Amino acid sequence: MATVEKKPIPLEFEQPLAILAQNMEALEKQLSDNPELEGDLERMQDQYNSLKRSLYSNLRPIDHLAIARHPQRPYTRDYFSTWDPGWVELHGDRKGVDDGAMVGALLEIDGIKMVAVGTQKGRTLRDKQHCNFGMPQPEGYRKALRLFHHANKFHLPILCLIDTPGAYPGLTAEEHNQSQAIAENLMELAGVTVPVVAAVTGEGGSGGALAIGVANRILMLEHSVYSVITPEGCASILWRSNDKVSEACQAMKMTAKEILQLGVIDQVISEPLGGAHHDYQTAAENLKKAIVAQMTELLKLTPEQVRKDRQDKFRRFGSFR
Amino acid sequence: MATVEKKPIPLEFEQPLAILAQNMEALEKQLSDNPELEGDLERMQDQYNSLKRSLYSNLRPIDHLAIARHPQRPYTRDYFSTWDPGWVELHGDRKGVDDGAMVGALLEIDGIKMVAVGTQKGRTLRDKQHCNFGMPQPEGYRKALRLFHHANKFHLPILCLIDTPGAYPGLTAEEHNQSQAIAENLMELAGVTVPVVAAVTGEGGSGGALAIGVANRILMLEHSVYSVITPEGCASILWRSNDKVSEACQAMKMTAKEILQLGVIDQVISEPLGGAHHDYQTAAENLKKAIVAQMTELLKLTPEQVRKDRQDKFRRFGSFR
Amino acid sequence: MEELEEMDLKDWFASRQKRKEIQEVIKQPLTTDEYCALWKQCFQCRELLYTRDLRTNLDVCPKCDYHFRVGALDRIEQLADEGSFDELDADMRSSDPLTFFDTEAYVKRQDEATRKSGLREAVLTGLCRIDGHEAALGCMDFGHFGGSMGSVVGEKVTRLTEAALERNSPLIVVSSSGGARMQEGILSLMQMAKTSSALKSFADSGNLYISILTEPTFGGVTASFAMLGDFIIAEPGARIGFAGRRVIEQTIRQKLPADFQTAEYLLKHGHVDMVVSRNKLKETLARLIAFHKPAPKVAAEKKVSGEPSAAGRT
Amino acid sequence: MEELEEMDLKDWFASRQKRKEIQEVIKQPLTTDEYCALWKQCFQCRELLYTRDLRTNLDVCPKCDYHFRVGALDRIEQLADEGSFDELDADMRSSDPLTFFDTEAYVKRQDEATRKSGLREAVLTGLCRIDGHEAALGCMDFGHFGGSMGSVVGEKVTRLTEAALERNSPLIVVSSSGGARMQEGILSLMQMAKTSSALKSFADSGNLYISILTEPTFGGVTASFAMLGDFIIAEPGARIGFAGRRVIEQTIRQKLPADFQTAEYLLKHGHVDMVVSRNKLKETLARLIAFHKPAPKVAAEKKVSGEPSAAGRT
Ligand SMILES: [Zn+2]
Ligand SMILES: [Zn+2]
Repeated sequence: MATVEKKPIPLEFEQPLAILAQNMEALEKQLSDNPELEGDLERMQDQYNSLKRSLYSNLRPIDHLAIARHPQRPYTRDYFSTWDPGWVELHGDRKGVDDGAMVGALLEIDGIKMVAVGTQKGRTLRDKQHCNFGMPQPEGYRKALRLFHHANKFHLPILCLIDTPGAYPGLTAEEHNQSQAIAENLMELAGVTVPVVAAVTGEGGSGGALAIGVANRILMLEHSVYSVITPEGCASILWRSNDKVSEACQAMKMTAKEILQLGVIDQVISEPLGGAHHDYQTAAENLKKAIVAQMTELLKLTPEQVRKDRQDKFRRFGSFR
Repeated sequence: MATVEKKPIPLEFEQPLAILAQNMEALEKQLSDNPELEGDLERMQDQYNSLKRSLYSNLRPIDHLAIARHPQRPYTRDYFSTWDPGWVELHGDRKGVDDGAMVGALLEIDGIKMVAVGTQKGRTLRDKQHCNFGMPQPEGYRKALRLFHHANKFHLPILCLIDTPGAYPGLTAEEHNQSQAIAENLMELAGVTVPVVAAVTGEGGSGGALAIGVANRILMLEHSVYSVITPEGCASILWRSNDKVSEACQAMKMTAKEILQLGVIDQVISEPLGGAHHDYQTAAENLKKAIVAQMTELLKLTPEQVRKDRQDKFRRFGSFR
Repeated sequence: MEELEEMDLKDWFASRQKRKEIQEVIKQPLTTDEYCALWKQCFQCRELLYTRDLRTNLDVCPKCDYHFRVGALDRIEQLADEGSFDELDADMRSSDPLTFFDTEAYVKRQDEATRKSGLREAVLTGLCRIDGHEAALGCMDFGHFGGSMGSVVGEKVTRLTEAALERNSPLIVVSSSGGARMQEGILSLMQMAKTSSALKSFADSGNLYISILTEPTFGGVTASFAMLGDFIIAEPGARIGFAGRRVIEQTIRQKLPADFQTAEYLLKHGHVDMVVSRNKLKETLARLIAFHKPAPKVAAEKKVSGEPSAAGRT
Repeated sequence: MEELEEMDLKDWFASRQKRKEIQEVIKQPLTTDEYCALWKQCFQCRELLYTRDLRTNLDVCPKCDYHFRVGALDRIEQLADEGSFDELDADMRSSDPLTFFDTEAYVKRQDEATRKSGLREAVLTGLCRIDGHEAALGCMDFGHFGGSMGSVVGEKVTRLTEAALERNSPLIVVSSSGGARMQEGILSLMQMAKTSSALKSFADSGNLYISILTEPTFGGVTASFAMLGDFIIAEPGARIGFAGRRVIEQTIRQKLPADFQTAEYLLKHGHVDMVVSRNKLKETLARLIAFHKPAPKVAAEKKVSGEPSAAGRT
């Protein structure tokens, strides 16, 4: 794995757990001098475990959002290099820009060769700036489109990893026609005749996520979120308040489980307890298994069938009377 | 016609003619007072006519170049609006730029509907700047490419008018991959299944001209030129001198007649005596007739035939042993 | 306007025509409300305009060419040949898949929107003729729920696309939208993909799609079907973009150019084929449709040569 | 080197091998010329390098990674499996379609170029194996007439493309060129279209084309086949562009960035897929070819389901 795994930074809702852990650590240090404390420690450990279980089994939507945005959450490059340490990176839109927020790759996973793209948030500050905090410019979507066409030409299936707050809302992004870049991807990805599997690994933010999300099968990691607008945006427009983010999260039904219930995605991939950042290997392994299983099924279809399967899937979305 | 036709500005090699014309004008003014000068005037007129004939029938390559570059030479917009006063202009590459050096259009000429593109030099200073003196940026070629694809989709034939010193050699042009823009046009234009007719109306400058010149039939106006490099560039590289432009013109064989002899183009279109700028209407009419005749023939071919015809044509170019 | 929901579109046009006639007959001193209904001030040049003149001029200020927003019904009247519009899916209405509630329930907001706009949803779709040419026409209405795209807008545009494909008709969509409808959550987002996917099949069929962008068109609508036209036409002065101006200013922390995201700015930056004044719009559409119409069979049969279909159309 | 013209490529490699062996046997005091042949100074870091070590390191400075220019013959040796290169069109030579004369006749310049480079033209093409994979390989040589593209370069690249298409082989072209060959006038220009047209048919066939850009690649070569690869790979430090640096500086009247038009600059601006060090080039090519190879028939037959060909390859 490219990134060193550090001790997970606790989130706000995990504070009680963190305090308990600190206390236990302090107690442990005194243990050699005061063996009689062993019973206390055991009780604390039980308390810790039960708190952990109850905490993680009663997560609010905004807690999922916090985990999805955790700064230590595994990113696209982490998954690629875990799955295929010799993965080949493909750069550029051929027209002036190599957008760091969109990573292109040739991957071989369990013997399946594929073209992969994914949004990348960046870990260090410099890295984050290079990746524009995971918000692609139009050129990033056009790089992805170039690779979709490459995949289609060479009959290679496509994998898309989604973890983005959304498409970048900037001056040049608008000038270079962000709308057109997204719209063209939606249209072209609908039309490819190779299997497409997408997975939301963190934030699935609006049209900027969907632009690499028109897939035959859509997976979401357990704590990832997917929404039509950021909860902050939703709160500020509908509640006219920045304090109502939790309400917005709740109202929009943006968690993996809820979106599965709405029939938009196909599978929720479980994460290690507390979130993928607690154990990259397990998270990557779980996701890989699901991707390989879905791809294997889709590879049995003819090119015409695989396109029809995808178009039919999206044709059904909607609720009206 | 959009542009007002002014009295033609004489070129350097036309100076003897201009002086003679001035003298005749002066003489004419004296004629009412001195009727005996009538004979002189007639002789001068004869002299003028014979000089004119000999001048225009013995043009050096550099003289053709001068006519091709004449500031009053009709440009793409002049032809479009003469042929189809209600022509519809199509703008933009859809990705951030509308390049003024490349004009896109829907035209209907003699009942034939077509998609047309053409380089545009600009008449006034402001206009020239907007058109970048007829030198397209990569985005200009991409606008043309978008329209080629449009034409192909809707089975409309393509007309390309060429009058450019070349693709723009600038910083952002390179950054935005001028090479790729030209190369992609060469490749895609080779592959369209609709008829393509190209006409060099002024300067056919290098790859920047060829990028809209991969046509089933290539026409050249009588005084237009077409070359692999500007004669100035050729002189400075091969002769290491800026004085050898005439020699370079001569050596490169860049006039319409010579290029016809080399088998690269299909037809030379005659211009009014002295050049197209002496009589827009006649120049436009001559060119139109040739375009319509060529299109009419090409429209009899099937899509496969028309593509093969074009690819076979270019496949033959070259001289080796 | 409650009864409007039970009325069909043709009745509505008819009754409006009747109302117009009545207005012209009765001449009595005006109340303030009536005065306000008769006169309108231009948002741009502040000129006081006689409402009826403004209507005759297709809601374009005759003094400064300011293009007022136009509702879906008026737009259809402006573009479709008289009496030719045959509405599709007139009864389709939003449901409430998320049982969404912010400071008010989504279902209540839907009713409010309908009361305000007189429409059931933010788009009207149907088959019509434009200067005699058959066409499938969709018109969005910003006055209904900010023209936002939920399941119904997505479904109606998709069905319209499918109807056009089935008939080999050109497809014309006039957009005006604030973006996706948040109250339908992820299902709203998916409408972007649904409409674009339908347009992919339509594009493959070789039929013509013209997208018309009007004041204002933003977000999920711009980033899907509105930007996918074979031709993209914008109305003068219309503001069009992906992200809103304020969001961008907050993000980049700098002032944006005054003409940012206007139709003219988009033209300069190559996003649209042309900016066309409203009073030239219908004739432009007719021209483009005619231009892209396959040659009639008779012309093909007249060909001397027995070779298969020509590569071009004359 | 006159006799070289009569030698075929395999003889040349064989005789070079012999020469190498002789050099290793004879140990005598060195003359100055011999000394210069044995040592070379790095253009970038100024390090004095032992020529044989430099060759072993594929003409890359072991100290600063500077990539020296590589001729076509050496390039083939570096990329093709030993003894696998089967040259095409070895005898093809330029004619003089314009009877071109500047300060000297074109035919004379051609002879000079051949004397200098030991090659007949600026590109060598042939069929070979790369790590066991069949491939069509073309290598340009800047040392011959500045790697300029005239009729022969265009024709050989076109025939190579056709040969690759016929065999369903991947196509690999290593470019190094100053641009079009002025001395063949408009016919040189047309080679851009000829090669690109052949590549269109090749692309339609679904076969793989990898373009490798090396120091320097400019003008008509960059603006045609060199920029049309399914993958485009540049060597570190290579300068690549359409217009030359000086022409641009004269046009825009401003200084250009120091790294302008370098491989790394192109990568940053999205022109190339990757920048690959010369000593990783062969394995990268082999990897890409293997990745894009259709699954062998046996694998397809092993499939349980009787459905037609899968949409993807495993
Ligand atoms: Zn006004
Ligand atoms: Zn060095």
